[in-house]
Amino acid sequence: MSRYFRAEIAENRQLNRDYNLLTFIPSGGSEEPEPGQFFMIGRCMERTPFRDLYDPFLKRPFSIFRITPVGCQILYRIKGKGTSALRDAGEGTFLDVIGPLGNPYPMPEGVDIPLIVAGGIGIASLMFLAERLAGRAYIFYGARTGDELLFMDDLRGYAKGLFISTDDGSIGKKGTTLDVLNDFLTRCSSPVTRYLIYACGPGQMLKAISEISRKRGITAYISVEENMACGVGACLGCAVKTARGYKRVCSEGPVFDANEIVWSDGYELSSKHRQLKT
Amino acid sequence: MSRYFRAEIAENRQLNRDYNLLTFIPSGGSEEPEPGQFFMIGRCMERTPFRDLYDPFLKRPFSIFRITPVGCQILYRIKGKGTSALRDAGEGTFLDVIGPLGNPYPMPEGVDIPLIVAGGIGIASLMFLAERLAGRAYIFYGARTGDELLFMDDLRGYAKGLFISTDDGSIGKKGTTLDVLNDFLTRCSSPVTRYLIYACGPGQMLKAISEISRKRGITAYISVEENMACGVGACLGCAVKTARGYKRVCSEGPVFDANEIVWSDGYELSSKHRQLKT
Amino acid sequence: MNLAVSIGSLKLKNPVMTASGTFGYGEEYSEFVDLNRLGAIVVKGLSLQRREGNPPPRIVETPSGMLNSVGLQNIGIEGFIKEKLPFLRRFNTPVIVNFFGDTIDEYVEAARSLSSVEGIHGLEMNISCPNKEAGWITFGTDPKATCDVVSAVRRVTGITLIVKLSPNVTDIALMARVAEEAGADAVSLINTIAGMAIDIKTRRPRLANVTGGLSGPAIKPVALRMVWEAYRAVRIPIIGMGGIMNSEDAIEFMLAGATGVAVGSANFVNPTATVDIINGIERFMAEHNIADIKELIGGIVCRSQS
Amino acid sequence: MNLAVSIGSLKLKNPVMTASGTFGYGEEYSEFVDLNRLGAIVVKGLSLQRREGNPPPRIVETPSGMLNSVGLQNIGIEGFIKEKLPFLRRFNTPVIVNFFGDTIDEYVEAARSLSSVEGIHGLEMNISCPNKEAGWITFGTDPKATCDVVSAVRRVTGITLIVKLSPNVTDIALMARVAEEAGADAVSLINTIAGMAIDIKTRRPRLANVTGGLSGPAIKPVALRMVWEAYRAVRIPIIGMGGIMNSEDAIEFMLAGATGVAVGSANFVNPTATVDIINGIERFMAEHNIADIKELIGGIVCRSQS
Ligand SMILES: Cc1cc2nc3c(=O)[nH]c(=O)nc-3n(C[C@H](O)[C@H](O)[C@H](O)COP(=O)(O)OP(=O)(O)OC[C@H]3O[C@@H](n4cnc5c(N)ncnc54)[C@H](O)[C@@H]3O)c2cc1C
Ligand SMILES: Cc1cc2nc3c(=O)[nH]c(=O)nc-3n(C[C@H](O)[C@H](O)[C@H](O)COP(=O)(O)OP(=O)(O)OC[C@H]3O[C@@H](n4cnc5c(N)ncnc54)[C@H](O)[C@@H]3O)c2cc1C
Ligand SMILES: Cc1cc2nc3c(=O)[nH]c(=O)nc-3n(C[C@H](O)[C@H](O)[C@H](O)COP(=O)(O)O)c2cc1C
Ligand SMILES: Cc1cc2nc3c(=O)[nH]c(=O)nc-3n(C[C@H](O)[C@H](O)[C@H](O)COP(=O)(O)O)c2cc1C
Ligand code: FES
Ligand code: FES
Repeated sequence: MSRYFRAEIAENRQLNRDYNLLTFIPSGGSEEPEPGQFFMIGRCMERTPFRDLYDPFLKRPFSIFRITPVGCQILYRIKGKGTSALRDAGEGTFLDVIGPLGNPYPMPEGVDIPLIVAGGIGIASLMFLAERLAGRAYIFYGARTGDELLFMDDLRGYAKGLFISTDDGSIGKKGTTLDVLNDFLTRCSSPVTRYLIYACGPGQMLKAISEISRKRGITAYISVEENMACGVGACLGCAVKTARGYKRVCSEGPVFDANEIVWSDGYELSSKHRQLKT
Repeated sequence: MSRYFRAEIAENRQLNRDYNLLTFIPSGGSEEPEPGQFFMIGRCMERTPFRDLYDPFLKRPFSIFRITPVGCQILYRIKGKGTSALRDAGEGTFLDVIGPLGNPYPMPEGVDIPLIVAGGIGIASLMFLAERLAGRAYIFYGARTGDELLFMDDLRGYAKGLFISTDDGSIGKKGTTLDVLNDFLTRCSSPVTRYLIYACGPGQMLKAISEISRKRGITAYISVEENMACGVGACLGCAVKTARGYKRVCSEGPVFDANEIVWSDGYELSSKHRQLKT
Repeated sequence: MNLAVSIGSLKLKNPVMTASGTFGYGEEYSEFVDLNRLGAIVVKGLSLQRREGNPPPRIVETPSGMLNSVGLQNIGIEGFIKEKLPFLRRFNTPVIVNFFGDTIDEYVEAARSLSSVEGIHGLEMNISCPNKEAGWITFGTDPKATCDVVSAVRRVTGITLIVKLSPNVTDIALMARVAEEAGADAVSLINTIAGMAIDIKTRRPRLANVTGGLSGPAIKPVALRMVWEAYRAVRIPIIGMGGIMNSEDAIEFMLAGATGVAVGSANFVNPTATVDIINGIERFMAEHNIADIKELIGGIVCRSQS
Repeated sequence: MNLAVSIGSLKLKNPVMTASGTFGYGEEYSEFVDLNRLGAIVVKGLSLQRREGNPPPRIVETPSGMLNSVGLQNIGIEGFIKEKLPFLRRFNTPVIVNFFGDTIDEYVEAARSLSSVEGIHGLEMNISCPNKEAGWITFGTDPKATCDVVSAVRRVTGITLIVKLSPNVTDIALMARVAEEAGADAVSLINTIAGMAIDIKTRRPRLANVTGGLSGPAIKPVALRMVWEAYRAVRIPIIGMGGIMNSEDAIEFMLAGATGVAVGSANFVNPTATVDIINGIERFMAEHNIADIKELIGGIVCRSQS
């Protein structure tokens, strides 16, 4: 069972303006992915319409969203040219896939009470975990507006408690998942309860999570993103700064303990690059 | 009525392993193409699946094959990555098209007896002419094997006389269109008959046509091919050597008097490029 | 909203011009583009005598780009002035003539004969075409030779003089500085990068000239880097080009330090690329309330935020 | 059918190797590729001390290519020998160590400490990485500096020494000749071409390091031209690379004069690219009844047929 395989698109369903749910069938099977792992997905270059076309060039990383009887699913947001091209790939189109890659979310121990915190597309990496932890986890899920909230019924089914929020208040509480999470932690904390946070979402949210984690002394696992070339640890392109130096998101991550990450705006430019003019 | 327009694919039918017939509908109409003219066709870059994808980069030149009530037709052979990608463009896909471009085949005068000579995909540029000259022209059409011969019924309908040949003899006379043409000219020439040749096909065939034209003193119009970038005379990339210096296939051509062309294998390398080694 | 920029003594209504050799003599695209909308029209490179150019094939497509070995075919300065210029005079868009020679004298000759012609508003010296004999390429790749030829031309022309730099050099900043010191009013970059392709079936080069010039989106990252390096080295305006396909690309070049941008191979793929880019820049400025396009020039943020 | 080629004293079972920095230390791809099938394994560039490398973002995609500013992050020579080499010793494929330094002494130091280690069969000197300080780049772009550093390293090592050339130079043929005269057993080219990209919304460079190295199919025409130029300038073998994605590309480089080829960014897009290319070359040789792959080297037909 190779981690590099050809897959056929079984379904590529548009969920709303920005999100698609893609189901692919690995020809010859693939390893069982664990929650938090990801695939590098690109067009099959041995067949038209993509034969020997090199733009877009690199594969794209996508988290395992869920496993269905049909195949593996990824939930993806249409962002740039790669995901735009992917959106237009119809049923039966072949993809070349590497994976599952990276480290899964560490499973909670018996005493832990898992808190799943998803911001926007962050749900793509956490749905599979929510399913695993069905009945055990409190789920905090937020988006900009209500119609960006997806799979609410499934989440309701999995969650011990479901806390929804939207920036515009169209559904759930008006505000961010962080507000809701903080309320919850303030209300429901006690010396005996041991929470464990799993979070995925925008960088700013993850940064805030790591502060919450530090302030409240709650362990938090976050899935971080960086541009990737190889996905297998070879190119050193996906470096993220941690307390122990640069780590590869694709290999040491994508899941990290929030406290390991050294946050920066990612633009610590070497002085030589300060501009001479202006 | 602009010569640069968006067009929608109405049909993209596979005729055999190597040939497709594509019908496109110019949005907002287009100028009426004349036999021998061509279009520069590329993917519409303002819309997915091709938004901002630059490989393949250039547009491709294709002769007008025919006009139907639905739209303009081109007959194309799957050659490399551009035509491969085009083959996979489905109904409703948008194309960006420049044209009609270049000079049409000069129409015969009353006394002329037109001889249409098509080798292989050469028929793509001559079918429209055959239709125009219905009932007047003798048509010589050849291919490597029988199943590469297309639109025989239509040709039979248009031709005053139809002469078919295949390299393997599977259909029609065994041999090349040139053999058949030479037979014909030898048999059916007289001081009074004035023939006029229209030819399109492989370079070697066109070269032979120009010899026939010179030897027998018959005017021959041939449609030649060169790699093109702009198609409109701006880049000077499509130069072909003629008695009057380099001419642009897209602007002074693609139809030339066979005697104008100075034939070479297209590799007159400047001495500076002779290799030092070996 | 002000899109006007200045290159030497030329006032352009917007920074978008055509890249020499990709827009013919203007006429070829006048059917698709309202030439009055362009910042400037830069015509195909001219020499004193007309040139035949290289044998075909002259064009080969490459991934996200193309190679050309047209070899500076042109109708000659006289032919241009007689046959092409009258048409261009009908538009109120500055005409910049790209020219070249095989010797300093030819450059000087050419510059002289172009400088006082009604309807020619600026000159662009091509010292960088990779399609010519080795002895020639040194103009654009040897600082001394560049200095000599630019100084000589500067002496005989008073109109705006743009020096077009070759990317096939070790230090583009140095070459830009040399051009500036030799009296150029502006530098334009980049010209095509020398490249080649081989047909493995015939074992022959895909271009009869064996090597050609690479252009298109493939070279954009290199062009952008060179513009940024040149911007930090000189005070004269820079005209940036190399793979500009849309307004985002054009803005990228301006942020890197370009005062003007030239659209080249994009014209082949989209004959209305130039006006599409002008419209796109206007939209961008409106969205981001940028009153004056000059705010963009060199606007890249390279200072550490931490 | 013979695919074997020689680079210096190294006998390779086939000409296909990995490009430094794109195949990690071999281990990363051993799950996808039978390392025994490779002509040689070239590992990520090493320095005496481990390096942290540049801040993220380090990777940005470009049309038909990519920019990287990894900045030579590596675990150091000692770390490599301890942690990575034992694994590589298990395969009967030559291991070529790519290395670099900031000073001639560091280069010499490094070469010395790598030359007599069991399991290290060859050295590739990277004098051409565009991601380092200006003072450093001159090694690969200044003939004198190249001559000095290569000569110094040559003096201390007896094993096969490959000098990896920078494409960011005016005259690649000259640099190849300099490396040859300084005692290199072979030259490899090209390294990445310096480039950059800007995010017009944030106005920030897309790479934290601002500039990075361009690789992939976008640069193939330039790489092929440089290999051809180098081939006509030197007698030592050339290892060609730059945008090789499939066996056709690899054969193109050999026809241009390459004795060996290295597969770089292609590994990212297709983890089995190296073996796919070896298989493709075998198919090609069979189809065209080529008994010995050496027939392909420099086999481009540039003579006039008329
Ligand atoms: C481990 C991991 C898991 C991910 N899982 C998902 C998922 O399940 N669903 C989903 O919608 N998105 C996910 N992403 C983000 C997704 O990879 C990017 O949105 C996508 O690559 C954008 O490609 P594009 O061509 O549309 O955008 P473009 O902006 O055109 O891409 C240009 C280049 O930048 C890279 N890039 C752009 N944005 C990102 C990003 N946020 N992270 C990494 N690389 C990026 C692309 O891969 C490409 O190389 C994940 C990212 C990582 C690192
Ligand atoms: C005026 C004219 C009319 C034509 N009409 C037709 C037609 O009606 N039907 C048809 O099937 N073909 C026609 N051709 C040939 C057609 O343009 C090429 O087969 C096509 O461009 C190949 O593209 P590709 O990407 O599939 O092949 P590739 O080999 O991948 O193309 C690579 C590059 O070479 C160019 N190229 C390759 N072969 C040719 C060629 N023979 N002529 C010109 N450029 C070429 C391509 O345009 C592209 O720029 C015509 C050519 C010309 C010049
Ligand atoms: C077909 C063609 C012909 C060119 N002719 C010239 C020329 O005559 N003089 C010149 O200075 N540059 C010439 N160039 C270079 C362009 O002006 C431009 O510098 C280069 O193509 C990079 O821009 P682009 O990537 O947008 O095409 C030519 C380019 C092409 C593609
Ligand atoms: C991510 C990355 C890291 C690289 N690291 C090195 C390196 O450490 N040393 C080196 O000499 N070249 C390095 N290179 C250059 C490659 O070895 C190769 O020369 C270049 O990428 C061109 O080949 P390609 O287009 O096939 O990738 C690196 C390239 C990439 C893309
Ligand atoms: S993506 Fe290459 S090391 Fe992580
Ligand atoms: S294709 Fe550009 S001039 Fe003919």
